[in-house]
Amino acid sequence: GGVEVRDGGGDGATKDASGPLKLAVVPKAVGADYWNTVKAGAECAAQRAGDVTVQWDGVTAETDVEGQVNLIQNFVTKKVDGIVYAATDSSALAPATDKALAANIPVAMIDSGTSPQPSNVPLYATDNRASAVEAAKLLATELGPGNHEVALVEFQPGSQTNTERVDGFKAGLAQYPNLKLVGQQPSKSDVNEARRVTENILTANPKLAGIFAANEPSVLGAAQAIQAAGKSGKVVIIGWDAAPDEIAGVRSGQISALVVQNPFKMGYFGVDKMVKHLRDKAPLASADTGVTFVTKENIDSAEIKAVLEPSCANPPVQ
Amino acid sequence: MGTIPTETADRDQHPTDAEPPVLEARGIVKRFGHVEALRGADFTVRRGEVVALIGDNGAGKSTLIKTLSGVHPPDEGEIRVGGRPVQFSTPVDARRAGVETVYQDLAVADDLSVAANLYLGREILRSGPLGRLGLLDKRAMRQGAAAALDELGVRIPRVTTPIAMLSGGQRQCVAVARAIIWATNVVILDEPTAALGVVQTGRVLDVVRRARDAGMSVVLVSHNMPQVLEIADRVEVLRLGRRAAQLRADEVTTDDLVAAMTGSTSTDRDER
Amino acid sequence: MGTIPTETADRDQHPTDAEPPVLEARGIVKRFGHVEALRGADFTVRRGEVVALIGDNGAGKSTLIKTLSGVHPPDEGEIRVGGRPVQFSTPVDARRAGVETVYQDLAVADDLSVAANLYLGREILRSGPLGRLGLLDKRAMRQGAAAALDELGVRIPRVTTPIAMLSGGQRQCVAVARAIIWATNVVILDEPTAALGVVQTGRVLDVVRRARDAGMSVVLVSHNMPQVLEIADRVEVLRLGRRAAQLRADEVTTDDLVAAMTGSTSTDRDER
Amino acid sequence: MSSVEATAGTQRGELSDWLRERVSHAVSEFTAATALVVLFIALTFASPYFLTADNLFNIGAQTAVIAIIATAQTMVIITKGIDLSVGSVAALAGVLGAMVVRDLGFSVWAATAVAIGVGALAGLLNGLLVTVARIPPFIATLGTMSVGRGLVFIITGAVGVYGLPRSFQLLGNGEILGIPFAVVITVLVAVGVAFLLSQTRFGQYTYAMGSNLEAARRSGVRVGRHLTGVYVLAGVLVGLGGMIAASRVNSGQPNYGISLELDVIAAAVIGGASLFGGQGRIVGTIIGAFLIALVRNGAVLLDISIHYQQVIVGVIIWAAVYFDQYRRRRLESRG
Amino acid sequence: MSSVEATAGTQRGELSDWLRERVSHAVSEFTAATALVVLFIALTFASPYFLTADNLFNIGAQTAVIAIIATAQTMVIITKGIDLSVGSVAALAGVLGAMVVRDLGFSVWAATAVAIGVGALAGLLNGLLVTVARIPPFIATLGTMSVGRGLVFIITGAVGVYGLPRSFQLLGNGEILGIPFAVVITVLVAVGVAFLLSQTRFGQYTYAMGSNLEAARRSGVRVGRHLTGVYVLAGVLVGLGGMIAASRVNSGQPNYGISLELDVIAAAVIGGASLFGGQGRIVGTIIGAFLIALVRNGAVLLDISIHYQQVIVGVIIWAAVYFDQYRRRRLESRG
Ligand SMILES: Nc1ncnc2c1ncn2[C@@H]1O[C@H](COP(=O)(O)OP(=O)(O)OP(=O)(O)O)[C@@H](O)[C@H]1O
Ligand SMILES: Nc1ncnc2c1ncn2[C@@H]1O[C@H](COP(=O)(O)OP(=O)(O)OP(=O)(O)O)[C@@H](O)[C@H]1O
Ligand SMILES: [Mg+2]
Ligand SMILES: [Mg+2]
Repeated sequence: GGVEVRDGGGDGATKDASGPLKLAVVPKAVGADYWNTVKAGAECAAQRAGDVTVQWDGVTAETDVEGQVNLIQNFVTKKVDGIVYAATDSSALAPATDKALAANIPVAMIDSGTSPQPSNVPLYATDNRASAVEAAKLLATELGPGNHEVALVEFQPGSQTNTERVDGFKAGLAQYPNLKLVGQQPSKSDVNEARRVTENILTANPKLAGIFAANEPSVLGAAQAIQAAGKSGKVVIIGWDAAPDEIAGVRSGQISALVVQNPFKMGYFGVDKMVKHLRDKAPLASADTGVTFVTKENIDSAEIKAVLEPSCANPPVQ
Repeated sequence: MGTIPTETADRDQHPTDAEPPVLEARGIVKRFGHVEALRGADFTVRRGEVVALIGDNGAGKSTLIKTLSGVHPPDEGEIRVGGRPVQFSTPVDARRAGVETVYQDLAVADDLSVAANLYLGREILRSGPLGRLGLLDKRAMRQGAAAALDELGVRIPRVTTPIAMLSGGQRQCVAVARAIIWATNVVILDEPTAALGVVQTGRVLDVVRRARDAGMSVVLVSHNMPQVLEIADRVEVLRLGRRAAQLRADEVTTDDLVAAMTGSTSTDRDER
Repeated sequence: MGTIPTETADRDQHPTDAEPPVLEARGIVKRFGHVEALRGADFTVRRGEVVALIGDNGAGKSTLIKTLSGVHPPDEGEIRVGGRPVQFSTPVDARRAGVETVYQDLAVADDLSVAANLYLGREILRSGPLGRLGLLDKRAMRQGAAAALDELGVRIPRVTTPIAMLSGGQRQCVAVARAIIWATNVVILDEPTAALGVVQTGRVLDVVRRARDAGMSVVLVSHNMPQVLEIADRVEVLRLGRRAAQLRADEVTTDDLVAAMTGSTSTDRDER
Repeated sequence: MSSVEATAGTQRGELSDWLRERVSHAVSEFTAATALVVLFIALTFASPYFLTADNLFNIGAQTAVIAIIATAQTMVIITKGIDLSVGSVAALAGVLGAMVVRDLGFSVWAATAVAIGVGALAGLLNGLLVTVARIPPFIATLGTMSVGRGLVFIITGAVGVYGLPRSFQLLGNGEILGIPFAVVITVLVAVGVAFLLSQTRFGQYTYAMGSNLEAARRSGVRVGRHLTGVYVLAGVLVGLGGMIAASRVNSGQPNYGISLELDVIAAAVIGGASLFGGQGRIVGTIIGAFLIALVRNGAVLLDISIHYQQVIVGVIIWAAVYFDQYRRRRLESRG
Repeated sequence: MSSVEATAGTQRGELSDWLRERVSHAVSEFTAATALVVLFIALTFASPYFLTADNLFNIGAQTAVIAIIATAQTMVIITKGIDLSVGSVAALAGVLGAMVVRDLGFSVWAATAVAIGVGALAGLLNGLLVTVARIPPFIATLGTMSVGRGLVFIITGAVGVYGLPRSFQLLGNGEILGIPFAVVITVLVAVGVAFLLSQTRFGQYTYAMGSNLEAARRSGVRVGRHLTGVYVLAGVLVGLGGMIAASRVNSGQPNYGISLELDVIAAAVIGGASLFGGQGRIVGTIIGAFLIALVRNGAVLLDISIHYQQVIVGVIIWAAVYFDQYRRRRLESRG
């Protein structure tokens, strides 16, 4: 009949763009330290390339998948020269990517890709699931032999990143029969909520030995709950992300380890490779931006410092 | 006192009447929790008469009327239409039996037009399949409303005006007109002239007379004794939720009515 | 007709009166958008008299009363209290001047108790610094309310009952009592007995008489002509937003009043 | 009665009656429509990308779901109710619609029927809570909102429903004669509901109940049944909207529609619906929905950040209602 | 007038008057209080960790912010209003309170004053929108909600405010004689507002305005000023609550309080406040807030997932209001 799904396929050929470039860079959501580091990376790359402006815009909640679809579409309408973005949902954003490509706007994904991921769209990211498996290993190592109770503070059930990290952590945990998952509660990415659920988990499980908190607000809230309960250092925290207060927590021993991605590099790569693609016709290819495990021991090493305190003078992008 | 009132206890007081009453309430009891608003109330309406229902504030007049029009199903007792017992469990049942009511707390929908209010619950639908889908024939309703109001001599601005824009007196006129238009048996008016000026009151009373002349029965609740004596054929007095007296209007004075309402006469047998 | 009514146009009609009127409206104009509810209305209340204000539905009675009590500031014209021009821009101003009003659309707060309603806007505060913080002396208000209602002979259940639990008649009694209690100069009653039974009506009229005997002036709006003639000393007639006549109650009949309201007599000079 | 009073409905008055009725309705929508036009023109000048077929189609498709659900909300608001559960119910419908396709191999049409059925059930629940249990609408639907969201998570295990066939995108991303299918559906829904409200007995009763429930009851309207019907119909539209939303993102999202209720209430209110019941029209609601969408679209085109968008939307809500109230007061006093 | 009628307020009646008044108020809270007690006992048996000083203090501290903001909401609801902006305003207050400490070196007390000032300003804005611009409260505060959230993000650049001194935690994590400071503040606020509402002229006017605004106006209440005052006082409490929330997590969170309005409205309504105005008491609201908190706490202790918690909270909202309505109807008809 007359009704059909709009085909997203395009030839992918890019226009000639030797002049000034305007790139849209879209995080999953605005409002976290992590994404601001991405932004810093993107702007650093734009500044180094010269004559490139970055339009930074995003939805306010990672759960607003449809909002992000609309946003990408509006950028396509605006005919930006390239779109660099992190998909809030791999499946949901695939058509949006297709539409951009169909309009001859090249796309680069950062942090989270789409499914399917077109071959001409690169992904600059770390593997959330694999890193979460590592986090479980770290927790097991930290706790040592013997039976231990552990808990998980997730952030937004139903969002894809959350699902990946939770799955990864549980898969990692499965390799350690001496660790028992006794509690799993969401923080809804709200520090107050994270603190509240952690307090209640601690009450319900006085023998709790370790917690994995899966993003920045979750880590901060969990650390505060543990501190308020007078159990700092007694309950091992493995966290994610590297907000200043998290780093301080590692230094003070409250937090045993942090899984730290390299958001600066994601933003930097996204813009840098996109500009090279547009100006020099360089093909776009995916790259793993790597993950670092920050502990009290390695926190002052130069390599970690570069990741934790990225600056455009010395970008951690090698 | 002009006459000794017929006693309430005498239920089968008109066994010889050829025609049964068009509307009759027998031993109605209505409780609101612990308040017994009606305690075995009787009430009779005959064909083509104007009956006034009077009583003190809180005597139960409005409650009785609401049981007669299906708003409050009674807890005990029975209602008869043309001699046959009926069950009025919703206002629709009463309307089906040809009983139309103007309530003391005017029940009109402010945001709807005069015409829509007149036809509320009885909309004219388009003929054919569209009508079966609920499609309104607005034009027919506008014209019908205008004609009906004209005929009744009720003066109202355009029938498309929302009721919210009318004055209190005009709203009252619309409510009365609405009841008169649809009634086939009995029109019940609960204090219809309380807020009306002398002229408007006269007009409502005219409408009442015309309805009676057309063969309908009218029940009028009023606190205005001269008005009651002027228009009613018969007066029924309610006190403390029971019938205290039945009186012929042309045989009593205002003082008799007041005495019957307040229970300061020998009719007062039902004091609790 | 008993007397030729004083004409409205004659503004300085009582230059010889020793005392100026306690409350007087001169040439009041009040517009609601394009509707001119008052078109230069005059109105006079003298000390210790009961004045009835009558007129057809929509004549502007309630609007006039609302300008006299500060609810609607007038667009033109002036209000005088004891001969001195005043500005009533809020109800508080009128109350300060000793003018208390019972509105047609009863203004009571359903969720508050009888006592709280009687004292609304005039709460008794505790003495001392607590009082300056707004602390209520509830006990004093309960007792004051009970005493005042007793004195007026108004029968009401406990003063702590929320108004929502009272019958319409009882609410009306509370509203009237409230006005009478606080008035020092003038009590204005806008159709206070419209919903009341004969007995309750009598009680309100008693209260009106007692207020007059205590030296207060009473303005009574009513559509009940016999009642007007029974209680009023003087009648002012409003038609189409203007004073149509001033009459002495003991010199006129109901028919005169109706004629003045409808404009079917020679007093009808203001027809537009 | 002092000034204007004519004998009712003379033939001569018919046309002017008709006009008056239209004009009085239109007041509610006038402000919103004006704002819409002004914004439209401003954006046309401000951005070369705005007035393009692609962009207008996009705006249409982006607004479709909001417009459909705002239409449902408007019906409920007219009855003096409110439906806070629209977001949860839309998510539930979308997720279940996606699940039956993925797990049971339903066609997209059958899945749409399932989504609509889910919406209808939720609407029935709301309706019964309001009419039978006599819980005020705000509370009844607040409960449904919470319960509905909980159910979505329980059913999905808090994981989005993925792996859908391409055909699932039909409703959300399909086109018909070059027009987004979602837009076509929205137009059909809006016209249908507008017709229902203005031309049928169902509509008449809806306004009557919102205006004076007791009057409607005493006039013989079966208010329980009818009010429940309004909630069910609203639920049907919410279910449809949820399905389109799922289709647009090609997956069932358990987090869909969080705080959607505020957006659609804002659209209805900007368009002239009154939370006090008895007033509101679909055309106004659609205008309101597009006004909000246009702000969002324009903000991206003009490089205004999301944060400023929120400020702007808030100010527009204030302004629309302020001017509407102001005009109403003036109109009323002109009587 | 047929049945009970006594001469008003005889001395003999004083005590029973007092009782009646108390009892009639208490009906609203009875259902909620019963549910609270039942839940409390059930949890005591179900979990050995429930009835411990630590856990009870935790619940107290966790509920403090909700309880304080629900108290503010109750005042507004009594006036027949509603305040949807509480979440945004609390976030704004907390963020600004944190910023003045971090960037300007304010003491925690001065920062609290700033947060309260921010809340008061937002309340003033709401009050003026309602009284001067005559925008209905739902819409006025919906706009403030949107604008407020936008401002929080603009001011913070959407990043949490970190790097605060330890003293910043005083309000949220401090203790006084072993009792959480936040709990002490909550008790003071609740007692203070309850006293204000029941014993002062301000309270009397608040109920009067919610009951019949026009009656209050004609009785000489300066309704514009007074209604604005209620919104300002509510704003003050919201600002305080936002500061405590920030203090509890030792940072200013721009995302704080999203959909907080629904939680606090639920608390007020469960505790017997009526959205139709004129009714509601603080003790009921506090009970409502703790009921919700207890459900959440108990769910974690019993390891019930968040999803079931949402279902349970929804059902409790329905049940509380259903039984309250039911009891009210019975009481009224016994009246
Ligand atoms: N819905 C109700 N719930 C509880 N009590 C009611 C209800 N309706 C009426 N009552 C009570 O029943 C009694 C009779 O009331 P009703 O309204 O029938 O009196 P009435 O004779 O019409 O008085 P009025 O002349 O004042 O209109 C009163 O005590 C009243 O308080
Ligand atoms: N607030 C208002 N807005 C617009 N018009 C009004 C308002 N109040 C009164 N009017 C109009 O002013 C005129 C006078 O009304 P008013 O209420 O003063 O009459 P009234 O003499 O008290 O009548 P009634 O005997 O019916 O109480 C009427 O035409 C009425 O519609
Ligand atoms: Mg009655
Ligand atoms: Mg009047």
